[in-house]
Amino acid sequence: MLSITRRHFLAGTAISLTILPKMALAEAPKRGGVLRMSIDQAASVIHPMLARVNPEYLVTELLYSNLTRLKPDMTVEPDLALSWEPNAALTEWVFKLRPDVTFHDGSPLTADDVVATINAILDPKTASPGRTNVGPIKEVAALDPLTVKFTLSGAYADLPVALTYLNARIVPAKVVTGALASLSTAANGTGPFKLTSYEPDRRIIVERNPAYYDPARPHLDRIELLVYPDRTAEASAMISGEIDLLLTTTPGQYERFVKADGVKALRTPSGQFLNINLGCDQKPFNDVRVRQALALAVDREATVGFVAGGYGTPGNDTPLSSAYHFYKNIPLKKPDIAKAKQLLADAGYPNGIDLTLIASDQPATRAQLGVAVREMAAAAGFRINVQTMPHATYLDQVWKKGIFYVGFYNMQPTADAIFNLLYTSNAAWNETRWNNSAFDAVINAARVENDEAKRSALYGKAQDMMHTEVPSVISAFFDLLAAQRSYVEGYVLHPRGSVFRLDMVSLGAGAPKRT
Amino acid sequence: MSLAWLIRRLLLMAYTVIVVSILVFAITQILPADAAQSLLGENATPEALAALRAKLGLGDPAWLQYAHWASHVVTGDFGVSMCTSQPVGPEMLAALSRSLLVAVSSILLTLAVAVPLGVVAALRQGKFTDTGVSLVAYLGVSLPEFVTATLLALLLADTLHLLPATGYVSPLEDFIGGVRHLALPVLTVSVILIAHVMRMMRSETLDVLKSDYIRAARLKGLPERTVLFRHALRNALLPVVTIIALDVGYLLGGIIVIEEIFAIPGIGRALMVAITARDLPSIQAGALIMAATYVLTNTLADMAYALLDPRIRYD
Amino acid sequence: MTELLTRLIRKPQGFVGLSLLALVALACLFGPALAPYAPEKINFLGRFRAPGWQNWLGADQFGRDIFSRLMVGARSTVPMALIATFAGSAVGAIIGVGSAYFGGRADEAIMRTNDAVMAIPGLLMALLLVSTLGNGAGNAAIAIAIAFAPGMARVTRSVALNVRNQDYVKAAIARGEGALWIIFREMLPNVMAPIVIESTIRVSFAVMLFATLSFLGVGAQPPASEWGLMVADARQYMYQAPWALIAPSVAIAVAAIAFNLIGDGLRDALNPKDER
Amino acid sequence: MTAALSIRNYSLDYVTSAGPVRVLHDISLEIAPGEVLGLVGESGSGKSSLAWALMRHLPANAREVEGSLQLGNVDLQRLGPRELTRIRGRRLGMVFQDPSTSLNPTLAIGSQITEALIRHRDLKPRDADALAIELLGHVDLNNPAAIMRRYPHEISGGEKQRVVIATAFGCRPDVILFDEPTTALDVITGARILELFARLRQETGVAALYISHDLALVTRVADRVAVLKRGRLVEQAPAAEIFRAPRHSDTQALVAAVPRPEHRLVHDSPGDDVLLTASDIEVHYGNPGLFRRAPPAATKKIGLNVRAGEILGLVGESGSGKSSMARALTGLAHFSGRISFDNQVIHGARDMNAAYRRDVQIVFQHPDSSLNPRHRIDEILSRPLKLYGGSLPDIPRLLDQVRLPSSYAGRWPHQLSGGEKQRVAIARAFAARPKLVICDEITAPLDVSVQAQIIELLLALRAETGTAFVFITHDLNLIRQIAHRIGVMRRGEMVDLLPVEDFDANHIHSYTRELMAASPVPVG
Repeated sequence: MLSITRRHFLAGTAISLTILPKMALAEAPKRGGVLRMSIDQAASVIHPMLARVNPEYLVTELLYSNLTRLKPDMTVEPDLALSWEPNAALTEWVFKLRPDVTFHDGSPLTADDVVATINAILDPKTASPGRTNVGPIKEVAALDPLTVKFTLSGAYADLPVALTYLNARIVPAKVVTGALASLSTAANGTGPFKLTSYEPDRRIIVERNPAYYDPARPHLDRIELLVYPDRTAEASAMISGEIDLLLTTTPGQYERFVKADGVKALRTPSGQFLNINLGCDQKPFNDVRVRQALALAVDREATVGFVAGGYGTPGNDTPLSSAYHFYKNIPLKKPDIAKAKQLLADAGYPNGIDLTLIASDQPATRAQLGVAVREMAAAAGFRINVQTMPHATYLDQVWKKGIFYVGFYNMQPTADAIFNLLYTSNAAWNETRWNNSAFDAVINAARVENDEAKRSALYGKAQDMMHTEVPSVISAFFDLLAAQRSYVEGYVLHPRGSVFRLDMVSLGAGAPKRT
Repeated sequence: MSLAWLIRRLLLMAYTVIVVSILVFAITQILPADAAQSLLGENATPEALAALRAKLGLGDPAWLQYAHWASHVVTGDFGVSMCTSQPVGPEMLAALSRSLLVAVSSILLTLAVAVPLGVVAALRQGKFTDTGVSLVAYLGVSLPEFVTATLLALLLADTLHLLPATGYVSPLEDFIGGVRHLALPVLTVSVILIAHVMRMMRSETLDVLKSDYIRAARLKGLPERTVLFRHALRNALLPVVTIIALDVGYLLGGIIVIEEIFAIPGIGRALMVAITARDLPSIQAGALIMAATYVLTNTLADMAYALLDPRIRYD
Repeated sequence: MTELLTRLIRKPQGFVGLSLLALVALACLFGPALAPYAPEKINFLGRFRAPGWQNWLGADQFGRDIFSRLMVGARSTVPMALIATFAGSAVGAIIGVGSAYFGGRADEAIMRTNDAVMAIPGLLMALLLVSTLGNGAGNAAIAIAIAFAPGMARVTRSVALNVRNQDYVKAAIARGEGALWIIFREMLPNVMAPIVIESTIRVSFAVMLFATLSFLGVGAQPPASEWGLMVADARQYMYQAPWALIAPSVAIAVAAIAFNLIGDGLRDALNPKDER
Repeated sequence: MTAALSIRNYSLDYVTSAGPVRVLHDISLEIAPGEVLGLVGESGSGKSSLAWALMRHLPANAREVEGSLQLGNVDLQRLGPRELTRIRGRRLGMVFQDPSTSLNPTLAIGSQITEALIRHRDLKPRDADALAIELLGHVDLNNPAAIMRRYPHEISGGEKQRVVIATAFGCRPDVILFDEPTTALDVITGARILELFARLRQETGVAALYISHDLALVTRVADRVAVLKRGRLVEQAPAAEIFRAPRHSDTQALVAAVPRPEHRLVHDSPGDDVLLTASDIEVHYGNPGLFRRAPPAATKKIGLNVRAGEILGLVGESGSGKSSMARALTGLAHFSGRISFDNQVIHGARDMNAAYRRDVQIVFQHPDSSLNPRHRIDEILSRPLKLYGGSLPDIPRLLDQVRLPSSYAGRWPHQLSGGEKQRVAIARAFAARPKLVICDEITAPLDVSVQAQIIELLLALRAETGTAFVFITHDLNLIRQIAHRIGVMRRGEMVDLLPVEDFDANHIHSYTRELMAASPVPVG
């Protein structure tokens, strides 16, 4: 029943792994050297299951491995798992593990470790962010020391992609049953690097893991992660050669890097976006005409200009950007103040409407979007007051409860992941409370649909519905901006925004000698 | 310098530290969002929040939390940070050492520059150098730290490439690198301190030169040089000691902005990060350590003052 | 009062200070009227426009006119700093004079606690308070006032102590005057001069502290056109639009210098020696 | 033979915002070698300006209009800064008024002497130390070697003045200027310093210009006396003559104002009923700190009583406890013991009801600080009137009572002279129609002539209202002119309490006799 193309596509095998090294690099990368990388805030949580911000994802990626890994084109490649097989109904998956892989303390990796890790992530008491993002897993069992069987609560085509989630890193079973919390300060994973020193506020040092399963990698001897809180000063440090690679930067500094010599500015479009969430269950946004009026008042290209500094792509009120696999190219919504005014009048607000838009103070782009939308929407009769607040207070009092506030999300691995995360009725973070059963039906259908063309038609329909009903206004997707010294080789700025692959990185000619 | 005075000073120090801890505890109690929420972030499920609050004892009444915490601190255990789950004491002490590094070098640079400039301005009162020096002093005192930091970084690091723009290197590991990285932050802090101390030194010198014993020394036929260096300078320097002690408070906690721009993981920034993350143990430990350091430096300043000025006798 | 002003004008510090203050006051009072554009009007084409005939002081990353924002922003920076300082000074003065008047153990207790509170630097105290009260210009002003009070209490107490030892206070006590009359009619008028001097100088610190709080993101919130916030925002685009950073910095410096100069000028003008 | 110091037709102006003010008019004076010339004048007469002119230490706004200043053959006015350091101290010495501020507080005494000796006697440090110790012994300081290492705050005012004198004489100058060297000292210590001056002068033959406001004192010290009045030289004469036969009217006024015990000003005798009795009064300052013991009591079990209309004198040196008694009687200081007044027993300030505070008033020593600088005169006077049931129209009457024009009501205290301010303070006290007024050294800071007017005013008010006085002073001659009974206090104890007429008897306390010897009647 399965078409050949489908099987080939899903059952990723080890073959692709061997192709990669030759095709990508001209001559073998130089081994050794010390890479100095700057991160924007302290990686205060290095427990793989509890990591929340990019610096923490970076550290845990260096120290641990997942079963599968995301490639820059958002497709999956084997990591600890060599191959995987779904059953016909896509409700059971069998993963074959890579043989003779060891943890940093030398103990071997077995299926029991994978089972213990997945169970810990699914356990509500661990409160791991990954709990709702690793797919609808009902039960996981070890068939033999190198084989793991996942039983799902429903058909799900994207399990291999879901298991690339940032918290789904495999930890030793004896730690899970023993002291899971010890991972907050000590690290024992299978990753390419081992933890040498951990001063969260200042510097984190990791060194090469000699027993890594792939003898060719990592190329670097040591990586130093330094905390640089101020973007402007960090950029000056990069230009003066103090640091080799930086995690992320702002448009303002990016333009400095473009002009500076010895520095290579990195940019890649991504699915990272800011959305203005409209509480569809409360006045005035329960009326679709008000939502459409607001959507028509926003000049999307202008928001890309103002908030992303021109480094981004306009959004069409759907969470999928062109970087997504099932992206449908709907013609961009043009601002139409007259129609917006008319819609508002029809909805019963002839002389405009007063609203408070809440924007937390992290990241600063939230408030900037608020300010931009406030000016644009004013012409259409929206009198918006932008109110900012500390991030912790925002999470406590506004997030998922407020009727009008700015959200901020990284790109998800799959279209299903982003829709299920935010916009379906039973979504983990159902911010808009849109609760549109027709939309849910389309997403669920797509989830279980094998046929590529049918699946892309379903996701297309889902995007059309959001485009017209506007549960939240998504006007801009951000390109990811970073920079590196020209002698750094092998670093790819991943659109997901939280995948780094520093094990591929090496130092070419001109790199400073650092002990 | 009798034992009674030392005991009294120790009691005073203890009292100050206790008041600071109660004050900080009271303020942090009424923080709108609690630590559990800020810790778990977006993924906090209600039951996970409840579990964490119970674990951290956020539910009990304020005074019980304080008593519990105080009993630990007495044994030197400042508790564990809610964010990094690392012991807070050593973390804050390490941060304090880095802040002290900046503070002490700034004070030395300030004394070396501000004292002579202040005296020269006083001696040439009203003339060109005096107005010039005073103008620079006014400018120094009137620019917020982050403006001075930005301008200096722009000039010395980005345009002239003399100094590294930011970043902290511990002088223990790489002395030259450490010093070069400290140069800009110390320079920025010193600009503000020099302006402050120079103005004070100038007015003190003017007062001393107007005093009777200086007139007596001159009318004894002593040359102006002797009058200035043997008699005037010593007495004019005395108040500077107390001013420097008071400035230590500013140097430890007030230069958060400089620690942010020059990426110095000092105690000021550590406290700020703790406050925004509602990390109670870190806030407590940081405030306590800073208060203790502040009172210690004031006591040292008083002792130094007593050495310089025989009139002060602590019985 | 006029006689005081003439004496202030005669002094060079006083003269320069007053003229700068006049400039700042002009911005505070007639700012919005003087502003050529609406401070928050964004203009996509005008982003990072250099100073020229369209935007006298250039435009920021949103294309907003910096001169207009400076003019309107004056109102939300300087008056806030003034209110915060004088509130803090008033509270501090009352504590100081009261403590000096009652003397003995009460004085000892009040001053020791006051010194303890001073162990926490002003900026940190402000940060702690703002994180409790919530971000925003109003809360920042309250936080600064509270952070200033202990310092002022200390200064006032030392001045009040030597006023307390004056014979006219002793005469009042001897003839049986009430404590309130002594504090408010006998002591306070003679303590006012140093308080005014000290608080005028502290206004310049308040202006800078206010700007620093905005820089750290806890003071005035976007899209307010408060000077400190303008500098904080402009810092990211320092290389494309340096004028966006320089203009508000100069404005803060002018305000701070004005109050510093007037403080020093007042110290000479109100100095009892030249009272004759 | 050339004069040691000669001043010819010297005039001096001070440039003020209200234009130049002539301070010295055409002064001509000469001091022969070894001669001591006294220069007497009240405050504002210009005597200090002349001293600063001679030492070439005039303020910036001084303008020397005409005349010359000659030290031997050296024209002082043409000396450059370098030459000045060769003249000051070496040939022209100076001793200052307040010893406590003329020594550097943070430098040992020894080094402040040797630095002058090394410079002017060209000695090596070791020899300078030896000479310094010898000089200190010569000025009767015991254990001079120890004093060399001590700091100024560790020795008394008298000892400090002896150090300054030793330094001045040690450099063997031709002329020494003495600027009121005993004014800041107690009577007895002052007398000792004058004896020392006489001895040293006799031994060294140095010439001296002795400046003072106290004519009686100068006549005992100087060979010749010159009287200065508002910048003009009024009279010059040998010391003996100037007092016995003053020719110029201003000098006569000065002589008349000098208090003499034999010229009694009060002739009546007080009533018998006792107004106030104080018994074993101990005044305590400061309370025991955390670890500090309470400082010792300022007065030890003092007892005294005041009869209606009586003038009780309290005399003694500073630190004798006389002011503490005044503060105790008016509730300004904590005290143990009992005060009975108007058949009411008082143990502390709390028991002093409004009636007591009305009947017992106090006038303080320093006129500048006894009036609130921020209140006008009428507001100052209106407070007691409001408190004790007077009425506002009384203010002109009060001002007239103290012989001040009623136009002063609208003035500020800083617009009045010292004497006028003291009169307002007295008017404030009498506004309550008190039964007893305590005067705490109210004439000490005033010039002799002003002092005489204030005493005359007090006696007139007493005659008019019958109030009793407790008059506290350090000037024995003054109190013996007006008091009925005098208490002599020393280090917190009442050594004597006897009627004024018994003062010449032989059973008086040795300290009282010493006090009388230290304030003798002027020569002639």
